[in-house]
Amino acid sequence: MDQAIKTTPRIGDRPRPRKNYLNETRGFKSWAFTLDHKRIGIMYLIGVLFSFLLGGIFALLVRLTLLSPTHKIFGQVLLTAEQYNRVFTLHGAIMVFLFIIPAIPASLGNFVLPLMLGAKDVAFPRLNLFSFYLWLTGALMALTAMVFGAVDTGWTFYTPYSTTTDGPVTLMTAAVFVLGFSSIFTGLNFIATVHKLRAPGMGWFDLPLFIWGIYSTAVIQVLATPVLGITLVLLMLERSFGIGIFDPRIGGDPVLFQHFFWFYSHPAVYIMILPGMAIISELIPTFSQKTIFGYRAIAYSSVSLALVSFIVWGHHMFVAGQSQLATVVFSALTFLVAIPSGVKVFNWLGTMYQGNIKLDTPMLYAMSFLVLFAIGGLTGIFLGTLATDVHLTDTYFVVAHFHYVMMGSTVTAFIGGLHYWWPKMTGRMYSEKWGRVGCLLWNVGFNMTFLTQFFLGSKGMPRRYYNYLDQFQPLHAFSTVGSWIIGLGLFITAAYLLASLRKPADAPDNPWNGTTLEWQTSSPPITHNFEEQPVLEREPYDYRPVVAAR
Amino acid sequence: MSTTSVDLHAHGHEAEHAHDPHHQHHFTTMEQQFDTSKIGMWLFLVTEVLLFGGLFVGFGMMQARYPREFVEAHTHLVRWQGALNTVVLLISSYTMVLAVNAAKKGIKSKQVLFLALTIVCACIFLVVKYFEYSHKFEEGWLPAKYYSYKGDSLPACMEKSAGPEAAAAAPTTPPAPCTNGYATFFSFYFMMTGLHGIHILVGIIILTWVLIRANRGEFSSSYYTPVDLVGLYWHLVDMIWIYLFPLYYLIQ
Amino acid sequence: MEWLRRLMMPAQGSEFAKEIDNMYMGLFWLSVVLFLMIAIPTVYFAWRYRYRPGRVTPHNTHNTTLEITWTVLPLLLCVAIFFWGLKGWMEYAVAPGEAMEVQITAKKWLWQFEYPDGSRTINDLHVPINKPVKFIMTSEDVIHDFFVPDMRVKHDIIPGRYTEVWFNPTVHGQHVITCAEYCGKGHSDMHAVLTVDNDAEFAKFLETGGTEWEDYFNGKDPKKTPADWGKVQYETKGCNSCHTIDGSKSKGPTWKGIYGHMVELNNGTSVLVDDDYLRESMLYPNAKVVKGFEPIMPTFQGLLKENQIKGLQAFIKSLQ
Amino acid sequence: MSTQTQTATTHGANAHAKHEHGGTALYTKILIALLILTAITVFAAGFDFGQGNVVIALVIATIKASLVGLFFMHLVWDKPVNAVIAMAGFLFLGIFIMFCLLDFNTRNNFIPQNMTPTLVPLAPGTAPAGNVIRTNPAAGQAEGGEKK
Repeated sequence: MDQAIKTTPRIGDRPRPRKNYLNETRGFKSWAFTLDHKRIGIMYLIGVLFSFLLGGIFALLVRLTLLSPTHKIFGQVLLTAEQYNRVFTLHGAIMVFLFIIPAIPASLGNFVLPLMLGAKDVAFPRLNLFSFYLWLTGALMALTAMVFGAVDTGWTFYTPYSTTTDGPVTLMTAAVFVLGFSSIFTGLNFIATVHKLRAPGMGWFDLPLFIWGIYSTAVIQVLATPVLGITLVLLMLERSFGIGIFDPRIGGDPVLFQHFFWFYSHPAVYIMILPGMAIISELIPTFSQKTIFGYRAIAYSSVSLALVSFIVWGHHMFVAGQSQLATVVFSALTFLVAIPSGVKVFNWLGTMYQGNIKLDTPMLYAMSFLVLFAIGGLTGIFLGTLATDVHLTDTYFVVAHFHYVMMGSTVTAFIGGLHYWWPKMTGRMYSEKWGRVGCLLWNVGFNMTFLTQFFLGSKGMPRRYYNYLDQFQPLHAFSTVGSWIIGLGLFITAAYLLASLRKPADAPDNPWNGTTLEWQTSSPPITHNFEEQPVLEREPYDYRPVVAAR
Repeated sequence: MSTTSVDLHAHGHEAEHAHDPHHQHHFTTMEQQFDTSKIGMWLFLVTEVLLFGGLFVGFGMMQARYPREFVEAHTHLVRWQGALNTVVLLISSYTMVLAVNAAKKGIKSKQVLFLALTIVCACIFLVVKYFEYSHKFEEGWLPAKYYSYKGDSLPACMEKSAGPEAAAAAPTTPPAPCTNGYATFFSFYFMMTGLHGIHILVGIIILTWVLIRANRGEFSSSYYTPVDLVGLYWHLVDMIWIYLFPLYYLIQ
Repeated sequence: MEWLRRLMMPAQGSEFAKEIDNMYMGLFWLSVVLFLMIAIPTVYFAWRYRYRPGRVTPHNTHNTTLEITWTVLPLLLCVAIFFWGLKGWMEYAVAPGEAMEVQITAKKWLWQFEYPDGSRTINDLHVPINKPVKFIMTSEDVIHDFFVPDMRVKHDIIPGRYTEVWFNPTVHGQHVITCAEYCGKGHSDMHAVLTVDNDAEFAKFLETGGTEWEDYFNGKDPKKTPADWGKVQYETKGCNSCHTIDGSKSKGPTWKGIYGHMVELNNGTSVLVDDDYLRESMLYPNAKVVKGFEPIMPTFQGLLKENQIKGLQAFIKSLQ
Repeated sequence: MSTQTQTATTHGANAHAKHEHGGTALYTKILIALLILTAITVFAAGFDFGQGNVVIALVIATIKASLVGLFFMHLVWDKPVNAVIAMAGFLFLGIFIMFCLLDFNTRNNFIPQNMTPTLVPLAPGTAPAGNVIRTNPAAGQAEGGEKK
């Protein structure tokens, strides 16, 4: 570390300030009415982690149910078919709407984005707090719906099933509607912040790549989420009054619902993955101690992914009854997604090449991301290709594919980012040894659980199945065991992170020798982020020794 | 890449403008604050456009599905009422922009006058809407399953199926009276004009709030952000009506 | 590498399945190569350039040639894969003109198959081998999805609309049909069996008009008697457009109370209404026409299966 | 170097107020133009141009919306970023409409757009459980007719 400090000009391991954003004020009100983006970020973090826990419990239940075709655990039927349908719906809805979508932007993004920009706060602090409360309201509504029997529609709410089934579907869709607006306001806030609150000297191409990723995400949040809002309103009205747009019984078109839904929900996939990529773009240069390779290529690929994500939604509907022409067009456009994703991966590898790579926990997660995302991305080709998609769609192949992208990539990046910024957020270092154990278990468990499911899918096991043919039993059992290993890994991770909070603050201001602005303030940061307005003097990720730069 | 001198310059401004009571701490200058608010407002308007846009898409698709029913249902709307409301809203947009202009120049009396006129126009709009709606209610041109008008000319479903293959089958099928297309039209009519009406109502509320603040003399050439933003909102509401009017009242 | 294909894919039931498998395996190997191109450098770089205190890393910001290369090459690859997929898709999407048409009606949670001659089966699909079959599908409630893994075909079944899918089975024997679009409680039990028959078996299958009739003759269900089966034929084969069952007169004689009685014919003779007479009247309707009626009834030869005739006989017998 | 900081340094906080845009005269002209366009669109709707009516109405509406956007909403004079944001909204709405239409307008080629109420007599509950024998002869025949 000594040597590293000498090679970089801007490590401010100044004496720790007595007051920071955590202890400046105390009491419930000082948190409930805070306008500080860091506190709001922390509240979001607690919220999304709780949702992750809840969604994870449902996931384990789903896997446990599928352990054997008779669903019997110690002679008892664990879940009936109806309960199973509710549980996988809850797993999907909670993970998507309450966890992954807000996970990185609203929690880590909220905390880090203004710091990285050298700003005192986001553009609209009150709106920021408001979107947190919207999230909380949505979460509580979803929980209420759960208490009242939960819905069994799948997280996609496909009509006419969702307009005819029992259960508090209206309440659940209203919850998602509210969550959508929380997401919109967060995105809106970030766009305005990035446009207007950059530190002096920070041009667009001096932005850290994390910001580019979050900015692209925010663009999608603002442009796509309103359509989800109106879709859900139409669904609620269809269910309550029968307006005749989605339900064929009263003259509607169920495929139109799918268009509406995927116009949001495909871009939403990029709301989930882009922030993950954004974190990886921070981790790899920092832990390689080397400037990012192809800065502009990565920045442009984030934006182009955001834009392309709007014109490929039909690939969810190849066999769903949309026209042949639309299907072919959507397939062709879908392949466009592969290009910027590939560009990013190659650029990350280019960054690692000739680096000085320190295998700390965040970097291990970043490397896991590269491998898992490669699998997730490459299996996407099978699904984007028309002929093979016919066989693979709606099977476990799809389940495995999107878990590799959503969980293997986004959640891996999220955990990596959490470890990366943990010292900054809490002022504490966690146990590096246990960090590596957690990462190992995560990787082993994840691949056991989901690599198996590719085989299940290609063999013809449809998704959302409660009962299955006996021939699939060994693979299902293997997958279930994998899910427990994931659970164990996450449990260990949670344990050592929480344990670190009991220690006195010990984290240096810049434990990883990062170059972005958030490392220039103290750990944890003071309430207004910086003692004095930071000025960007060098481009980000510049690891040249100072002498060489001058 | 930049030099430090610019930054120092900016710092100087921060100190200089720290006095303005509306200046929030995380902005360096008032102009930065104003621009940021404006970007935020425009982004919000974009979400509004896409929110309404979803309904427009749904309307378009359903119109493609039930072309004849939709055209017939269109004739039940009263064209002059729509036209009158268009004119009223255009005028309200005009008074709104004059109010913003007055705020920018810091002329209090004009601000109050034009904001009040805008609110009056908005109220006229709602009154006309009230008469329109009550007529629809009387005739049974209601949305969705409440549609109870009996005078439609075609049994919708039958007509739709009269393709070459279905022609042979048609005589044996009892002509089921089916209001699908008509009810859907009025569902959309009420959803879209209703959502627009809600926006007008919200507009009246925030216009009143701005009017009160203007009357207190809070706005000056250095701070008139609320008037400007409410103006943007109001023009968007007008803009949406500009599309709703021909789509609903003129296609017959 | 056949074992690997077998490991990943179900049995091949058609030529189309073979094509899909080839493509799948092609993409699989391509993915393996690309995956190794990413995974090996990741691990290798982490080891080769592992942390050494004080090492100064080179300041390589970009390399335009390299970046253009790894943008353009994948793009070309993607274009190639797209067209490959398109080729298979066209085959999947366009059914040959001579294909036999089978109607599928899906419902929570069963499948009904209806053959060109009107025979119907539930959850039991029979198709002749080596002949293309086109399925015209609709649903009665929610969206279902007709998925035959062995044929590598799948298509959503949408209420209020017809969708189509086809395949040309080449492997004799039984295959699984499952529902692939979530449809509620019984979704995972919504299976059917596809039996690919040879020509003789299929002809026999059609001759008996499917398998549904068996339920009415095996006596297991008191609500399903041969007479009930006859009532179904009465309603679906068009008998009810000319014959009433309540005694009133229509274009043809009523069926009520005729069985076991003598009726007068238009040639002046009389005949006892028994099973033989009824069968004759269905197959050769103009042989003995009841007095007071025109000889307008068309022959039902070939339209009524033996079990259906039996059912109708029982039905008429029950109308006393 | 970010431009807005430079702007701030040169213009100062009240810079935006000093730009003289619009003015009552211009706004009045725009209002008159809008009213005339409204009259035209109502007038044009009186003629039957077939599909043309919709196109004409939408083109005029777009001209009116542009006038409102450009002048009443100050996009002409504003920072370009706001115009870009506004355009993005309409652009993506356009994408949404375009692809939905692409599907809807080409669907009939393959699937008969057949909306006969076969569902009505076949509503769940009318058929015995576990069996879908059609009890309504008319429906059965109708279905048979459509099939081929």
